[in-house]
Amino acid sequence: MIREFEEKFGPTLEKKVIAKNKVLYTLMVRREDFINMTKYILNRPNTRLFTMVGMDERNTEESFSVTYWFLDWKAQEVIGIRLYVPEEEPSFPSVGAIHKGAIWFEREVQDLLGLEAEGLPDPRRLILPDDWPEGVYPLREDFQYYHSPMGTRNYPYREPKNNSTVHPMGPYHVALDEPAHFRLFVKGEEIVDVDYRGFYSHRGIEKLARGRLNYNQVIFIAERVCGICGFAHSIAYAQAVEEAAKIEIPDRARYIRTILLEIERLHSHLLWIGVAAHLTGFDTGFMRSWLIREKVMELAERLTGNRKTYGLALVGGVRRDLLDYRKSLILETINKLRGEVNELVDMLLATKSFIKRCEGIGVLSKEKAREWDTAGPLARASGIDYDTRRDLPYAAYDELSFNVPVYKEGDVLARALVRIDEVKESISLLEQAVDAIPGGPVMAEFNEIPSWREGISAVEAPRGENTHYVMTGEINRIYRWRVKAPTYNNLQAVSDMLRGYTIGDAPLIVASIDPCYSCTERVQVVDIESGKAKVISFGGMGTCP
Amino acid sequence: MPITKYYPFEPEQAPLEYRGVPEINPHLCVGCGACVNVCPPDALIKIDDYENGTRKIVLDIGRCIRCARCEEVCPTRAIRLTREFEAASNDRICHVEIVELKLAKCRECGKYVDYTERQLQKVLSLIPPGILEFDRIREKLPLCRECKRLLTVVNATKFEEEMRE
Amino acid sequence: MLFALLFIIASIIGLIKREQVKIVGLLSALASLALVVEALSGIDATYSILGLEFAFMTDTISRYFCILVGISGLAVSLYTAEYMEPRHLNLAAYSVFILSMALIVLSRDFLEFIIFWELMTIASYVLIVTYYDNTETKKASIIYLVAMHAFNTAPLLLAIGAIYSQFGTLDYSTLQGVYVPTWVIWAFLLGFISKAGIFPVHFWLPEAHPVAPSNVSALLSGTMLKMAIYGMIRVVELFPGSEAIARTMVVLAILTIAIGAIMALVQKDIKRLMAYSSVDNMGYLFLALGAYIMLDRVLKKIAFLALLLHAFNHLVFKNLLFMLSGNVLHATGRKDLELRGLGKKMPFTAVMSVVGILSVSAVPPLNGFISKWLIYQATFLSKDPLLVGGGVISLFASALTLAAYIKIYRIFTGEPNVEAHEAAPLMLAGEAILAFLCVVAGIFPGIIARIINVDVGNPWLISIGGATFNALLFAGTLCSFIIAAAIALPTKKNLDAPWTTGEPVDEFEQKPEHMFTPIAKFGKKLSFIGERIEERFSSFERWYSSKDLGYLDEIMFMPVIKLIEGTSYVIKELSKNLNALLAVTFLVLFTIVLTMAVLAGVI
Amino acid sequence: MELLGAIVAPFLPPLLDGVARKVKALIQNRMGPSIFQTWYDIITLLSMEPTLPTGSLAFRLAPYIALASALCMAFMLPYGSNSIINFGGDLIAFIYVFTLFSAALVFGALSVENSYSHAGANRELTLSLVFKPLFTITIGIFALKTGSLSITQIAHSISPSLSIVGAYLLLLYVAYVEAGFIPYDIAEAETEILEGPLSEYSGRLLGLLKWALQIKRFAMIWLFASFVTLPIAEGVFAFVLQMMVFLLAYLLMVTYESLNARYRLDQAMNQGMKGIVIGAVLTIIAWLGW
Repeated sequence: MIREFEEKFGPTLEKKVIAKNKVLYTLMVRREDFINMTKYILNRPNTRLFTMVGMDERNTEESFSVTYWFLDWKAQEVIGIRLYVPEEEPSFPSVGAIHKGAIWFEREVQDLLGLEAEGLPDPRRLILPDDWPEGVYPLREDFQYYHSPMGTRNYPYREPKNNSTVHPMGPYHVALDEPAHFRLFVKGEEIVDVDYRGFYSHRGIEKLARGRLNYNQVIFIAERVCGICGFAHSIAYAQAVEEAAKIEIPDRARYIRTILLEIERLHSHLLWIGVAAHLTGFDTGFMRSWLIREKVMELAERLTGNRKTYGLALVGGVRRDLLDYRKSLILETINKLRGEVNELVDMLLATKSFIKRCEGIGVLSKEKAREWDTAGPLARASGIDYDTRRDLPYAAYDELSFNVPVYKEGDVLARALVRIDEVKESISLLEQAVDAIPGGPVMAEFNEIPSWREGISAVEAPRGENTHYVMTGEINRIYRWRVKAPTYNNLQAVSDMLRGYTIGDAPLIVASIDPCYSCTERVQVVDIESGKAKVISFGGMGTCP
Repeated sequence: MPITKYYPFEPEQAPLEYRGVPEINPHLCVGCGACVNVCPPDALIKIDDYENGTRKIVLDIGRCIRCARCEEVCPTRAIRLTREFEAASNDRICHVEIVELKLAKCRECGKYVDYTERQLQKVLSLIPPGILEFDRIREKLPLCRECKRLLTVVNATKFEEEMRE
Repeated sequence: MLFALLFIIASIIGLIKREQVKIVGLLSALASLALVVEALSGIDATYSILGLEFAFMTDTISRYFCILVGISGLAVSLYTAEYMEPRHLNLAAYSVFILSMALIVLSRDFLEFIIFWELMTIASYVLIVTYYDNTETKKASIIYLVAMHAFNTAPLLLAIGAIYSQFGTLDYSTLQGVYVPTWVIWAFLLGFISKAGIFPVHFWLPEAHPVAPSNVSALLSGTMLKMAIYGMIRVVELFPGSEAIARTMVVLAILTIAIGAIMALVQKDIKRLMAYSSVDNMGYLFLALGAYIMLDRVLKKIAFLALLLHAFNHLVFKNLLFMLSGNVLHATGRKDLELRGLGKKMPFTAVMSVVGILSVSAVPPLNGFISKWLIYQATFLSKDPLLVGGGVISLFASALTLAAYIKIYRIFTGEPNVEAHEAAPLMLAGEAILAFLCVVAGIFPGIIARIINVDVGNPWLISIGGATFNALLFAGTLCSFIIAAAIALPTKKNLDAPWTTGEPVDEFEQKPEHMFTPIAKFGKKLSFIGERIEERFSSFERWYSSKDLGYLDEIMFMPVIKLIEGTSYVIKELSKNLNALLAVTFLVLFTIVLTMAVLAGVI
Repeated sequence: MELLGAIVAPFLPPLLDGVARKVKALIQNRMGPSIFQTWYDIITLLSMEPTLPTGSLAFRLAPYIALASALCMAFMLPYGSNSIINFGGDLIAFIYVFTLFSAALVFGALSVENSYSHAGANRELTLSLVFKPLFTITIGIFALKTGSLSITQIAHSISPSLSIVGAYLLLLYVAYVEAGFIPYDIAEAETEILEGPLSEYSGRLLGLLKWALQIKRFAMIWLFASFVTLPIAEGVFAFVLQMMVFLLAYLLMVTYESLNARYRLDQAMNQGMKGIVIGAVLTIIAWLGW
């Protein structure tokens, strides 16, 4: 893909090679062909918008910059197009107008950096709280991370059209495990339209990382981005920094990382199967799947010292080694697990009423799935054959063999089947990894991490592809760290999936993308209903300097 | 057959490798502050009070994310993560643990220096005796920063004069 | 005959001074009161006017119906005193209308019967046309007039003419027990079911009632429909051999119940909903009448009591409901189901409409339950498949009625989205009488039973033929539980807004027309089949006329084509003014009716 | 015997629900709360002050009417050989008190401005539009075969035949559905519409409604149990047999409930329509004499 792109648009671009087949082009002049560049890339068969990073480079390049990263997963190549946006005239042509997947990226840049995307279909505020004053952009350099300005609260929701009424599946709802607001416009029980307002748990970790933390402290924040797939985020961050600083981590560390990633995938999928069963009222399925998940959590606890936040990864490798008795522990758990998972799956598929509730609802067609750039089990259930472990191999995945389940129907049942097959795949992956784990050190020696280097890396989290972009800065600090979780794309597709189905199915459809809202973040705790805003003052604990 | 337990009434023991609540052993802690630098959420704080010569290492379990980085970097293995996970209490004070150490006094000007006495002894015990200028290091260590600068300047000028003769 | 005098005086005043609404209203109320009092003590008088002999006498049935007319006349006239808008002749027509109904019931021979019957139809036409300015009323009144005369008066006249030609007299006493050719009974049946709005000829009712002013539509659906039942009872009493029409009547009644209930569910306008529910309740009455004819000994008495009790109950709660809809129309000028929060400004109307809704959907402590319970006794225990089927469908329909009327309750809840004011005291007085009757008839059904001197033990229970139901004990236990719980566990009033799961939401409700989608889908499926049949008819006709067969075509096929074209035209015509759904039900169910009638007839 | 029944009817159901929770817990290999847990919930709820989302009287009265009608249903049923309060009520009155219960629930739900409770009320009514006729068809069959509508008389004159067996099965199915077990608790689905009509109730009013729902569930299954035992037993022996049959049916239903997910509204309607067709066929068979 890079070769054809260069022939077509080569001369006007300044090229910079990031890593093997990862290239960044910066567009200085003739901004109009930026749009047909993106159109050219996106029209190719297996490409997707990887991530989009807005940066405030005023002190180094005297302007803002907006970088679109594209991935062709068949050719395993990554292309980045950077566009410099001068400070006095902060606007750039919107890709969102031609490719729906970019809308949220551009709304975020509009919120956090104040760069206005011309032609954006939905220019409303996405990330910032309702009462954040106009004109204050947190990601800019002149904004201090502990400021928390107050404004007046207003948020323009869409009005219900042709006498449909509003059925809010609001921030506090039994079926949503984290706060998000689906404003369902319904006629009786049938949903005719959806308006999403999210980002209730945005904690501004990118600004926090820029403001106060050094490399090894950021990894603990990265691990706490998501409640379930924390380790995938910390590995993605570690790999991005290692790529930027050209650090080679030892093989044993790569294997240990693979083992723990698969353990996390096991417990995340089993958790989802339990939640799906519970939402349809099938509590026996819920309890049985969490019973099996408990064994995986205990294994993780014995291996890493904590059920969920493993705290094992550091830039350059792993902090603790898997001693021999832990290896036998893994094998023993896996053998028990395989039998029980098969028994659970037979029970689930034999319960006709559960299957009837999952079949045929929340259908997402392949074109729409590709249009919204969905990833993970949601995309694979709609026929998109993309899995970061196989298509952009990292850690030890290129040395292990596994197949990627892909279904066509694209309904909730297909997503369940994809996740069940992936559980079985993870078990066999774990077995291979434990057998083939090489000896040697677990931590690479490296001295200073060079500044002004860029790294981008993706990890296949249970919900899809986590993409982390890192630009290293001076004095052991990060200059820019961009986290893109899979739910960021999958959540945009939910409004298409909900139309036409009843409010009884809505919780199950929303849960079917296995949303992890805290991966998508929000800064302030605001008591929205009564309008009072409780501000966490960072100095609140009294002991902070 | 049921695997759930009546937890609060039946006590529950966390596994061996569990990273529980950290605890500082006051006898071993030398007050070097390595843990303070490495702690991601600033749960460990160093408060120096040069008037009455004390250094406080304050551990706030409320802020601690139990990542065990402090345990790794502590030179004297003073801070360790226990297997205790029940950290709930109805008063915020029980979460805070303070280790107070006496700061060393500068031999020359008598002002308090920014390292503790224990730190001084630890460093001295660490330096192998066979090192060349062992006595000069021994002599230079217990001075405050200004006296050290003064001493180096004095030595430099002495050395200068000897050269000139 | 003091009441007749008072009515005539009222109508004369109405004629001369067009705007004296209060006087005419109060005078007719007084007249109806007089009617009730006289009926209780029995009327027996003969007059000769212009050479015609008029004899009026009350036997058990006509005395009961007289009281019914009196009660509804009293309540509605009080309501009219405040509500009626004097336009052209309608004031005079109002008192003539009640008078004619009373005289129909009192007349002793068919001649008087048909004279006052015609007078009633004319008076009701004049009343329906009060708001002649909007086109809807014009169309509805034409349909009403044409239907009444084509299907109702014509067959009656034919039948009465045949009786007169055969027996030379029209007096009830002489005609008692006479054997009459069966087609005469069929003619009577056709005449009365069209007046009562039974299935095949009910299309005028949901058109006429909503257009008429509320007090007139209360009288129309409450009392005028009862005249058809009275006529049918009179015919069944007089002429033996009415078993032939019994099965067909029951079949038509069952269809009416089903269609009335389903159609009431899908309506968007309060008065049309109530009109369809009147169709549904008339179905119950004819079902009871059919059961009365078909059954014998104990069950016959139960069916007879059920028939009369339900007539009384339907009259009371239907008048009440129409008057309440009049209150809403008067206060807000709108009668669609989009209204919200009237309960705050119109507390009395809200409470009384809850009573009305509970009694129309036959919820136990109130009167609707007693008569329906009797109907079920008659039908379920009859061991006759048709009647048991009728019982099951009518129970299904009562669930549908509850679902339909819940929508009317919705206009009294929630935040007010239209400004309204409570109705005038006189209007509320009229409604209060009926609401009180609803509750009393629910707890002490025995009183009403005694009027038609059917012995039911003491007043608070119904016990005939083995089945007993102690209404007072039931209502007593229910209220004692409620009061005990309320005292034991009282609740203080600390108000808070409903919880909208976190984000502020304004349109936070479910609109009534979106409710019950599965049933409405069933209705749409029905109309879809109808359209296909209709379109096949017309496509056949287009296909044929495209072929030009010349001479042979003239004599052989043209009549058949004309017939097919005619039927498809009629269906198209019918479906134009009724909505497609009804055309469908007419066509599809009519075929079923024929087969069932044949089947029932054979077995 | 009626005195015993008068104690059993209001106070046993919450205990039974505790047992049901214990059985479900064992199926899902977990310990499960104590069997008095439902009682503890109801007592704590009854002791708490409710907050009212609207001032409308219907909202505050609905729980009381619901509890009263549930108790009426329970007291109309025969314990041993005759019912506690014998106001001659028979199956028709039973159905209509049942309608009063759901009408009270629906009135309460509709009098508040909350689309969740409106959805619950709509579901409650739509379900009753399908399952109430099914109930009447079963009663029609019994009436056709035995010629009476009062429970005790029907029980005494039942002669075993094909349609009667069919009627018993239909009655069991209707009792299961109206008792609100999992595949059919669509009106109070907590994960979909936040407990439907109950979503705006709190404190004392919620406690009353929960209690009423339990009593209604008890009454429906007790009706089935009395139909099974009354033909073959009398007096004290009948009461004991009734209690045994009731407990057996209850436990069977609970185990079936824990093996199923909840139906959607239209799926439940299809099941209901199938039931009505079977009922019609059974009526014809019953009428033909078998």
